[in-house]
Amino acid sequence: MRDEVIRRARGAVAALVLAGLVVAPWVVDDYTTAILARTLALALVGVSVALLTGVAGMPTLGQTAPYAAGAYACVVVGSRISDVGVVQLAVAAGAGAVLAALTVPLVVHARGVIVLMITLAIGELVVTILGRWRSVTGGTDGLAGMPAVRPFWGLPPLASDQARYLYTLVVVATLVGAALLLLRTRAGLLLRAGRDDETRLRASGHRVPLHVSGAHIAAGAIAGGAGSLLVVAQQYISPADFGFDTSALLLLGVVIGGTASIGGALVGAALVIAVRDWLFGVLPGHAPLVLGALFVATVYLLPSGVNRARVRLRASSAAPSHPQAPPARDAATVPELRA
Amino acid sequence: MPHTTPWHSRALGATLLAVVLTVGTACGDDGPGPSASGSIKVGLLASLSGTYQSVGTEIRDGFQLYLDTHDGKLGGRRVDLVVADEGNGAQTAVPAATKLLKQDRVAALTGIVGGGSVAGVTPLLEETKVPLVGSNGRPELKDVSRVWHTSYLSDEPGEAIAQHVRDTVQGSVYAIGPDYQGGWDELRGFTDTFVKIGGKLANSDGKTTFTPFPATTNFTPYFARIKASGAAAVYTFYAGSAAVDFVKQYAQSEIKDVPLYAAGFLTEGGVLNAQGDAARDIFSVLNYSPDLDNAENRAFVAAWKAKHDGSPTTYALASYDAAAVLDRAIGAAGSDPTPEAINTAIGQLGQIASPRGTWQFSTTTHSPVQKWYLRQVRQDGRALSNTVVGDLATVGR
Amino acid sequence: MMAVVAAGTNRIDPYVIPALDGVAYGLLVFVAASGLVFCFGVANILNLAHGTLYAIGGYTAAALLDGGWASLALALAVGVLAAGAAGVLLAGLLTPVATGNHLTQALLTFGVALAGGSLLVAGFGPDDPQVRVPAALEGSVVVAGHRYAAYRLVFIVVAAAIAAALYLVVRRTRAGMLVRAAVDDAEMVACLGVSPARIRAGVLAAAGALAGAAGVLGAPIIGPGTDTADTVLLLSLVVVVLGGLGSMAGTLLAALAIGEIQTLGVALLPSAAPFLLFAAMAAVLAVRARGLASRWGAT
Amino acid sequence: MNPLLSAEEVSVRYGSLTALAGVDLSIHEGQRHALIGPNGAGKTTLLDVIGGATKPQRGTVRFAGRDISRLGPAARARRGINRIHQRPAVFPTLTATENVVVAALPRVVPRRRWWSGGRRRTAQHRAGPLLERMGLADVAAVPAGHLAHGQRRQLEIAMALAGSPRLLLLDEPAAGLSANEVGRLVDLLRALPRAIAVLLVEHRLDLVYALSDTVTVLRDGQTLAAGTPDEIRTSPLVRQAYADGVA
Repeated sequence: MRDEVIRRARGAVAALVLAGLVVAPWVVDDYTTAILARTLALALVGVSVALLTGVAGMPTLGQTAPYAAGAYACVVVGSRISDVGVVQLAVAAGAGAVLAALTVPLVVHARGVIVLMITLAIGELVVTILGRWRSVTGGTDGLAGMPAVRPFWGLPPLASDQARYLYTLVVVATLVGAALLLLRTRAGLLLRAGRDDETRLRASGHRVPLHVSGAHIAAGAIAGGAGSLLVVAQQYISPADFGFDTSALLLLGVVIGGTASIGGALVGAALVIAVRDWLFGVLPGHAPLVLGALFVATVYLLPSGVNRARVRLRASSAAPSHPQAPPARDAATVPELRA
Repeated sequence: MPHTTPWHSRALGATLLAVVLTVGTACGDDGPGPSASGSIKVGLLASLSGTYQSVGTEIRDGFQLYLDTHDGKLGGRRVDLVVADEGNGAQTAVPAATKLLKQDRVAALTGIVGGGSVAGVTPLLEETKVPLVGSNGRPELKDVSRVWHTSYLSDEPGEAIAQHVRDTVQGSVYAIGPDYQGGWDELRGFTDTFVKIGGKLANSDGKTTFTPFPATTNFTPYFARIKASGAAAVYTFYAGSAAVDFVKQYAQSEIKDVPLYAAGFLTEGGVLNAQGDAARDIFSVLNYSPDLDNAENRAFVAAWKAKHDGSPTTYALASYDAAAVLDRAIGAAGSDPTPEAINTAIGQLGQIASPRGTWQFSTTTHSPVQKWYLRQVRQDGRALSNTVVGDLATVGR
Repeated sequence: MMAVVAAGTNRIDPYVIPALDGVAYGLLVFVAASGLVFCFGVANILNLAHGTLYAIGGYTAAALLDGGWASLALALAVGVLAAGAAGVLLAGLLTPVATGNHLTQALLTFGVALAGGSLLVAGFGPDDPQVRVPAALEGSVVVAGHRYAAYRLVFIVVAAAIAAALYLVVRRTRAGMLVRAAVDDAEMVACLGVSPARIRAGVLAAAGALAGAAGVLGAPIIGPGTDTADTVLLLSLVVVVLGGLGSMAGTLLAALAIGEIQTLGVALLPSAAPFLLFAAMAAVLAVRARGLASRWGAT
Repeated sequence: MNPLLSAEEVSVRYGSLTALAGVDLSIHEGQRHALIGPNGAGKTTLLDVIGGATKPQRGTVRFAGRDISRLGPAARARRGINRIHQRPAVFPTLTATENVVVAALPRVVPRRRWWSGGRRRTAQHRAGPLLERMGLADVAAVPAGHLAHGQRRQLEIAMALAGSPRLLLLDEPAAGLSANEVGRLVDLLRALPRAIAVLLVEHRLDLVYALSDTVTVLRDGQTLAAGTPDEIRTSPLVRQAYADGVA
């Protein structure tokens, strides 16, 4: 019964947060609205990181790569082909998925800290290419001056912070909802099983590399979609948006939120990004110090949340898990995924 | 028990988020432009943490120095200076600028170290109709109607020194620089002009060598290539840590006797201390040197030295001049200095007296038409300093 | 015929110095990364503050070196002690985090790295400080007809000596035996009655000391500055992972390979320079992971 | 009639250690076969070779008339070889039902169109009765990591059966179980559908005699003897081997 109560309470909190996010643009100032829109886009990348890190058991520092692919594809489409938001979103998600598919051979057999380093390399290589492919990307100075996006054929372009924010919110809510639905299907069940014990999953006759590739491509599509939202929210993109610090902060945000939970990852990533952006505004010169202290404090304040991030990075332990797995780990992830 | 953990952390997360939002909104929401009390809000965005912290600090201090020496007033109005941290680039600069422009509603924005950050802030300027008087990075921009710079265009230092190098160096010159927009522009300014006036590059394919940035900490392999090319001189542009590594390794390399010419940032400010003796004799081109002999500069340097160790840099000077530009523009904008009015007034300033000598804004690029100086690193008392050894071209479009 | 021969020597000649420098650079990366090998291989800790430990050594060198030999010895002692102490502090902070819980360790140590980096810059200023090597090593010497920095040449010898000493310690001493046992089977060492907290403190102190020593000795090569910690952390992570997560010999090979890629590789393929490091790493890791997978008999 | 499974001339070496030296084994459809021998005789290695976890240096494994030597464990499982591990291998964060569903999925033929979640639902239908048969109906919604050791063992058997096996590999299924649980296990295994062939590795001879039709004795990686349980029980060779090997 206790589970039931908690499930409802969590549902209520989620509904409350969503309601708060919907009314936010009429309550807060333009700055907060603009920052929220940008944060939502990054939090959506956090969701894709959680999908790989927590659900599929592949900690990643490379989701900035499909994120960047989506963003730049969106700009190209936006300035040359169509100003319709859903078109740009679809193209961006497609670009993210294609880039993820191209990198599948690199990551599909790797696990743990090896994935972390391979994805780091992929992210850095993509940023390097972006900085040098000036005819498309505008180089390290980035691209600005994209035409305003209209969400759908016949609708007016998004001209205010409120409008851009609401568009972002709708897209993020839709994509997160889709991800949650996906996790309730067979695919989600198999991903969780694979994270628990990949060898066992294989012994049952499942084609694990196929699942991993699928998850990687799906996460790439989500990150790509988030890229198109960044373009809308920020009206400017540059390789700096997709650098190592972004991917590191997203991974840490996801760790704070609980890697195995989509909702937690969304909140964690949003929180980390929002706090960082806010600190750079209000505490000039001391932002890294405070941010670092906050990370350390989080480990102490949120032990339960953080300790769910039980992705072991040592290659040797990527093999079968011990049957005497600690109960805390077992229980915590399960109710989360059904939220 | 374990079943309660997700609920705990989620609730805490939501609460924290709410706190952030509340604090975010609780801050003031005044209208743009001057407030009733006759004061005016100016936003300063500069790298106060991270890789470019030393440049960012100079920019903040240069602006503050102008305020301190002018009763804290610009254009007769008390200045409420709101400082925000640009961080390492656009990813942190854009949200910080959003705060200055949309929450603090500053009447004008100044500072900004990185060209990428300026590019990222430009759409916000267009949206909020606030002018930027930038004091450092200046990217390629389509529309400069609200963007002014007291610094320079990245290709101007090279353009200014090309003739001198052509006249002085007997032989070909090797061009090398960092692989990012700033490096490309700086080097292109030199090579284009140099080749146009008949100079010959020693680079094997006739193209500048670009080193990965900021990843390169070891320049030895490049020095081997320069040695092999038989160059009679080297022209380069680096700043910050890369400048320290480049100069120190150069002095220990097999090409240490090949004359080194550079855009002035190679030996400007704090990096010169770190380079030490390795920097001796390097020639550089810059729009400023603390030993320039004019009344404005003597006052500026004296005021600076009263507050800080060492001499002011071109970064501090540009920010000091940005304050001077705003001082005159706000004064000329009349009784209601709106951002629009300030922007219009900046365009009508004409000649500006400055520690670097008199300069003015170009009407097309909105950056200075100014004189450039040839400097050499020489002993000055106990320390090394950049000493002006000659005037170069006046450049600006 | 003569022309061909001449061209042949000329073709090799420009690469002598980069190849030599690759050794110096690789050995520096090895000494810097060796502490991280202990962290990961022995204590099973993913320490993202490792670069900061190096930076402590680097700033110590900048503050204490005055061009004399005595100051170098002093800087080495202080740098090793300071970075070692920082390692112990880090071990204390890590107490509540479960061993092997890498992502939480990453969160904590990343926080420490951010805050520690800010404190170092606040203490020593945002400008890169000057590092003065002993006067005798300041110049350059002639190697195979080329000038090469004297300090780097000596550094190669010293770093090679450190590497050899590390090898002997790990192979021949009781502590080294424990270390090797821990890499193979951490639970076994726990059974020997050594408390995990003490192992953790010991390992992080040793890692800090090594990083501190690398920071002091390497300051003239990778000098202290705002980005030093990140640079060193990244290079160390790369070589530790390439080296097989816990193997000293593997790490040494990986470090030398990275050193050569960063120097000789850049000299040979300048246009590919920005991609070399990460492309090589991704390729090697992916190929190796595939090899492991086929050994497991994956479908 | 061709055997369901035949392993021919299988040899496995780990470095200088020979685990299996040219072992032959064949099992017919529905046959209940036990593999016994002292520790280190190569029993588990032979299971690994048949299940696909270990690749032999020499020899071939044929299953249902096809050479499966080159296939991995997943492909073999899809062909009908399922295994119960020495330490029960279940997915700890998944509920008992989900565990069985995951195990059933590869062999489920969708009854409805894919977008209606047909495969998962079919698997779900299969899970309920299986859990009931294993006496796990009460804990169907409990994460497997919370189950007792014996329950996990039963769950793993349910998972193996969910995969519609034609050959079940059992690696010391009684290890770590109480006397009571062993009794239930024997009942469960004896009640398996007759069509399923079983290869059992077990130390406890009473279980071997209770569960198997035929027995192979391995020693030092070689076949020492083979026959019915009665023949093996009386074989002096086997008595000797056990006197040397196990207490």
